[in-house]
Amino acid sequence: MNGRIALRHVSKVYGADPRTALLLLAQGADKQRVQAETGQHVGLYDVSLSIPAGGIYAIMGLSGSGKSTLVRHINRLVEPSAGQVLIDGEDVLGFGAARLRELRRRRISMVFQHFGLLPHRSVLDNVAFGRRVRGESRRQAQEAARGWLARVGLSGHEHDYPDQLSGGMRQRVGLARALASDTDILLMDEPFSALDPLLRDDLQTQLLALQAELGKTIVFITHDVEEAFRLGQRIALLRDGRLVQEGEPEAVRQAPVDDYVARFLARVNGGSVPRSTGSARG
Amino acid sequence: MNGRIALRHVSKVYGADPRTALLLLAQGADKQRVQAETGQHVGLYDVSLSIPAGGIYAIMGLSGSGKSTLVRHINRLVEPSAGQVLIDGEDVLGFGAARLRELRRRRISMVFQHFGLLPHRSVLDNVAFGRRVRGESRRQAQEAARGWLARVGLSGHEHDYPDQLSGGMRQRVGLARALASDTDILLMDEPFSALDPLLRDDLQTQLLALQAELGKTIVFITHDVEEAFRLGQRIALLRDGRLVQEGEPEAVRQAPVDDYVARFLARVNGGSVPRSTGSARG
Amino acid sequence: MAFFATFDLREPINRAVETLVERHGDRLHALNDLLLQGLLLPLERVLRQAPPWLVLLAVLLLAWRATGRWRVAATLTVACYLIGCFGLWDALMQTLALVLVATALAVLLGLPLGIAIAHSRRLRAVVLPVLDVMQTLPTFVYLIPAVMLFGLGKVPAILATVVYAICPLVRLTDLGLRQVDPEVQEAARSFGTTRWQLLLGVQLPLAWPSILAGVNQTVMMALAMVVVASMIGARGLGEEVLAGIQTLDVGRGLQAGLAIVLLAVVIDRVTQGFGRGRRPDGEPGARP
Amino acid sequence: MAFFATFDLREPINRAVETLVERHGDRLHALNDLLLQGLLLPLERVLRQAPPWLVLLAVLLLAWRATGRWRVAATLTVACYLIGCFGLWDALMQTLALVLVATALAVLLGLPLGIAIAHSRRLRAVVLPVLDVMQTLPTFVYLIPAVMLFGLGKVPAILATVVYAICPLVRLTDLGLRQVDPEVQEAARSFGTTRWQLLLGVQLPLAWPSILAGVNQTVMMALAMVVVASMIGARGLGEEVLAGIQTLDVGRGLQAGLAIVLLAVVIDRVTQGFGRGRRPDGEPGARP
Amino acid sequence: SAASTASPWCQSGKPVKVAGLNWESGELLTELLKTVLEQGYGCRVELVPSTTITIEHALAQNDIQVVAEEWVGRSEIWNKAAAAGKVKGVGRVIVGASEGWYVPEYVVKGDAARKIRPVAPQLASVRDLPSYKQLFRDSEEPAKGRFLNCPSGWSCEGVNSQKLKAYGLTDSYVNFRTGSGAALDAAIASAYQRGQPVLFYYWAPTALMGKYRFVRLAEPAYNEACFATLTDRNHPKPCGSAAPEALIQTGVSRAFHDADPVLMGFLTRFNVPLPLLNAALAEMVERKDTPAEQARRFMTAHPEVWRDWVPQDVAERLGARR
Ligand SMILES: Nc1ncnc2c1ncn2[C@@H]1O[C@H](COP(=O)(O)OP(=O)(O)OP(=O)(O)O)[C@@H](O)[C@H]1O
Ligand SMILES: Nc1ncnc2c1ncn2[C@@H]1O[C@H](COP(=O)(O)OP(=O)(O)OP(=O)(O)O)[C@@H](O)[C@H]1O
Ligand SMILES: [Mg+2]
Ligand SMILES: [Mg+2]
Repeated sequence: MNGRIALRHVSKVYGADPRTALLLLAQGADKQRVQAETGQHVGLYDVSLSIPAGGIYAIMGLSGSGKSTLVRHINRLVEPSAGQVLIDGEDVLGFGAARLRELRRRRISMVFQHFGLLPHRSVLDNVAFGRRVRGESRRQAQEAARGWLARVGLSGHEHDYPDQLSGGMRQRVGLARALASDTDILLMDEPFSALDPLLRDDLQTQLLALQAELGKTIVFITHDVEEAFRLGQRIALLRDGRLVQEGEPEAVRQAPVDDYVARFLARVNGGSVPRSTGSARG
Repeated sequence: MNGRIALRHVSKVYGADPRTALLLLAQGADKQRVQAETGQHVGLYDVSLSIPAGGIYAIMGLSGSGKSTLVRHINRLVEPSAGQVLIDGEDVLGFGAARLRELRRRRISMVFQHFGLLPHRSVLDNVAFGRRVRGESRRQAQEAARGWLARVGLSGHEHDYPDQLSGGMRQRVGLARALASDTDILLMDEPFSALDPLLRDDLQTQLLALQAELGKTIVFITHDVEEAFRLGQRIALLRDGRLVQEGEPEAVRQAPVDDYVARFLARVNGGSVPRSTGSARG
Repeated sequence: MAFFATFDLREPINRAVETLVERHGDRLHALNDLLLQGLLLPLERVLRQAPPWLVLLAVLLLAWRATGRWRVAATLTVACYLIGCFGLWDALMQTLALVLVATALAVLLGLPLGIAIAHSRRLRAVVLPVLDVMQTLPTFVYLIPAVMLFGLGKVPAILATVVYAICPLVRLTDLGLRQVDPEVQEAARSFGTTRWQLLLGVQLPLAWPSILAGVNQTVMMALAMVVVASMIGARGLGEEVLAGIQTLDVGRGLQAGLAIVLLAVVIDRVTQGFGRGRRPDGEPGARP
Repeated sequence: MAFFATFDLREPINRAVETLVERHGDRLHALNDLLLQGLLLPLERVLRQAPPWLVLLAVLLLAWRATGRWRVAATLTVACYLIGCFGLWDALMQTLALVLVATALAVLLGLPLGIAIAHSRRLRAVVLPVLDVMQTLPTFVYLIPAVMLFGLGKVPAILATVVYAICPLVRLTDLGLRQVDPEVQEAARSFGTTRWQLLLGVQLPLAWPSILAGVNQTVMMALAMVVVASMIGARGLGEEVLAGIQTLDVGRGLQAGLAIVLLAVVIDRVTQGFGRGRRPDGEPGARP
Repeated sequence: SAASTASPWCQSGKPVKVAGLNWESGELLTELLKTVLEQGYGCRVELVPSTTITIEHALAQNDIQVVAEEWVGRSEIWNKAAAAGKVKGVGRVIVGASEGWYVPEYVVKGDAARKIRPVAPQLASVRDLPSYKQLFRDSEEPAKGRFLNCPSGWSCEGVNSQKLKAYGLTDSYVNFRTGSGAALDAAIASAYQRGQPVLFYYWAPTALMGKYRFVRLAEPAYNEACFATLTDRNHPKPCGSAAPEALIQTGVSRAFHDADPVLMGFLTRFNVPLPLLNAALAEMVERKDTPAEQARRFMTAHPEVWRDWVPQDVAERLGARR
């Protein structure tokens, strides 16, 4: 099965000497042991998955399980320590600087978990950034930006600077910036986490409409299980850098591969979330 | 009614000349008009509320409605443009530097929406920070810090630096830092927004236990209506810098003062969230 | 001391300089003349022949454009007028021409060099020690060979000034660029910026406060070199200072020294003013 | 030029200096003696009388403690040994004593001043122009009056060096502190830090890269002043340079100049090494 | 005739580059020279400011053509260049210059007006110096006295160092090299203004000599053989001798010298009698005039001096401008 985006045995170790870490992992060591023994952090280990074209693909998992690391591989903001990343069948890792740039300019845009706004530019210029980068005229880019700012509810804040905005407002600027680029792949790293329910609901609806209308491929990280089920045509679950389960929401819900997945999805299963005993583990 | 913490007619305008903005507001202008006419941002306008001792007080509201601004008034990180802030009946604004410091050291600690971690210190030192500031020995402070790190699931990451952590892990460091201070007032600005459901659930449970055990007063900002209802003994709703409704969750649910509140709480009312027409408003 | 092996570079160096002068002296003298006739003298002529009120008016307008505040612009203009009152107008114009050219060269060379070493570890490992040498090798030491090679006058003076004044700019450009928040850079790169777009649109604006501090230091050092320049035949305010010192006329030296300070302040405020952008709400913002 | 009102400061300045010398010259000369006997000469004596191998060993250990790398430490020690091979060991020790005292003074005064102006707009408005003057007023101009007031030799040389070398440190400390992320500072303040705790625990560590750049520039400038210091009779490497220049012995001047450069590099690497903290994972981190 | 008084160099349109000296007598003589060249010979004159060493070097390279006041034989650079035939000294622009070891007059005779008692009434010769070492105490080595020498690199520095040996003063005096002429001047002026004793090397004509009253210490009379031991820096057993009278000429570059016999004729006769020069310098310092102003006054006041320098027709031209 080869989708729009495919990861093949991707591993990522943060640190100076990934090879020893990979060796340890191959011997069955887990993330905690690798960190204890080598001082390096495992971001992902041996993840293979395929994201079909034209749909919303939801990624969930514990905090620190490697979700952000995973999506960063898709536009190659992170170089994998091992494995391949394919987009439309082409290995992104083989791209030269120019092709990679084209990929990022026209085909993939991203919403960052920590927003990544440009502090020295006004809200309007932040949102217009993607279009300006690919060479559009200032007027044209700003026009598009204004439209998207209105859709995320920030009309009137065009000339503010990021440090003058509330957390949710900053998040929406990041969102508008990615949407304004109008690419057909969207990587969204917890894009609604700082938003109130009304706005979140509104934006979920818009996103669904956008996807349906333009057939965009959206990779969507979220901690909100309901959101994942509402938006996702497929769902992937990560744990400690490994892919635990992946499939259609209904299938996952009905046949969780293990207790972890079951507990994770408890909320949408109608049951109350079982109390974990002792302390949480990240 | 005088609670542990009380705000009296507090207004906050961000900008060089708050007085003209306050005049406009007094004449009935809204936040948008003030911004359009004076270029200044209204954070809060004429908010009065009283937070009872020993309970969790949940604050909700649209993105940009002034929640973060409100809690910052309590430990006076923000000076109000008008109004009073009382803690245990004393006006915080009248405190000299020394008393304010004592207040922040021993009685109030805060979890920041954007974490506010010290990038040059290890996770352990970040968490021990509050205790070190008030003069505890390094060993003692670090011991307490280790305990809290374990409780938020970050054992093993003591010697990492913030830039090596995932978003949710950073949030937990901020959380542990505030909890490690062991003050009886806790200001928590969306403390669980970046966490997965399992961890969030675990931490909610811990927070409830902590509150019940030690009778802490907790001001809790959240966008998750269910969370607010699960944790909050009282709930306040803000909109565009004004306090819209305030009271016990049950009372608010049964008698929302307006359509805005009703829609906001739709989720816990069992009904599905009504679709808003057109675009969202911040 | 028997503890040290003896080891003498003096003779080889002397011989090397001598051969250099013999072989290339004429050509370099010609180069000197070229630069002089082509660049420096025309500028100097314009400045010296323009009526003082015109120059003052130019200062006023420029300072106003740069700082946006009439009060500051007027003060700077008065400072220049004051130098005229000291009877040093002509010397001022000569020094101004020299310093303008030297500063411009230092910025034109220093900024790209700083950018280059911020992006390449290897280049930095080579350039930083060279900067150490340029900044601490006593000016005199290379000034004399420079005079032998280029002849007396303004061109070697400018060279020496540039060599000395370029260092802080290179260092602070490098520092500023390396301190730019990696998360912001990553976000920008995710939109497919070219290196160039990233540099102009993100890195330079965010490093701008450091770079401006570097430009400030460059201007300061260029003016600190004015006296040294006059030791190898560049006329102007430095000459006055030297003459004041030699004749123990402290007042004459100090007055000319003050004129140099005033000139430094004027150039500094104008460059800093042009460098600093302004946010519409009055808070200072950076601009590339 | 009739356009300019004439306006002469020379006479008043000269008279002022003369009265100053007559009234306070003796007392200031006595102060000079005191500093000399109390501080500088003992240090110089220790350095000059210690056997060279001991000094080299100290350099080796210090450089190793600072940089944590034997290779670098060995290179720096060899650099010092090389100066000895040039036959300049004694001059080196004299210059070292001078530069150490001057740099230490510059850092001890400059850092607090930089911190102070970062925290007070009003103070900054006063101090920055003074720094402009200190940096651009030609050294000679105040050196000669300093000689008249304090006498010839090392003390006025140190004063002049401090005046010149302190400026970049003050400026860069100020810049670094003002660039510290306000959100981080706010978070720290929310725990009730005193100004002092905030400064030492948050602001200084985060401004540290800028401050280190300032210290680097201070060291560079202190060494650039060595030759100037020797112009008022401070002995050491600078004197060698001067003598080389005066006799057109380019080799002699350049060799002594190289010794100054090597000394600059050694002092710079050691101070930067001590300033730079290290994160356990090998990434550089700041430390206060 | 007109032909014999027209300067070939200036006729060819080339400017005469003259060293801009920066001590008083140098400044004044340069201005006088410039006046004659410009107004008498119609030359284009450019002043090039610089320090002594660069001047001498530039002269050797013909980067500049004239140095008004050159103390011949005092610098390594000049000696080398002269030996190589690149530079020439012409005329005797100053005659009767003196140099030696000095103390302020009040040290020996006191100064009633300034209420200074004579602290060393017996001090007359360099031989007396050892017993006065406490008077000239060195602050860095308080057990010794301090002798202010020339800056290292000046030829007088070597001579004075040898003299310290020759006069047996190495144990009682520190050989303090002042680093620069300006520092030497400042140290002397400061001591003088404070009425403090100070021992130093100095020379005339200089403004300081005109301004202050110094006493020259007696030395053994000039002796060629002994002086040779003084100029040899490494001679182990130098014997004392006063300096011979300094040779002060106008320095010209070889190219200029060969190209322009007419101007050489002028420079050969270019001279200002010492008393007149001292008076003019004192006046200049006193009135705080620029050298140019002082030169103008001199030209007006002393036509008898400059008429001797130049042929009749040039003198006429110069006179017409007065
Ligand atoms: N430093 C500032 N300068 C100017 N305006 C500000 C500043 N901080 C906040 N504001 C403005 O004040 C208003 C309230 O901001 P606040 O951060 O309190 O919102 P919030 O309720 O916390 O929103 P969110 O849920 O998005 O975090 C916003 O309109 C914002 O633009
Ligand atoms: N720059 C880095 N250096 C070192 N370790 C890193 C770095 N970035 C991430 N990691 C590590 O990689 C692991 C996965 O991080 P990642 O950010 O992908 O998690 P996540 O699933 O996005 O978590 P969250 O939901 O909290 O955002 C974590 O253990 C983290 O410590
Ligand atoms: Mg993440
Ligand atoms: Mg907020």
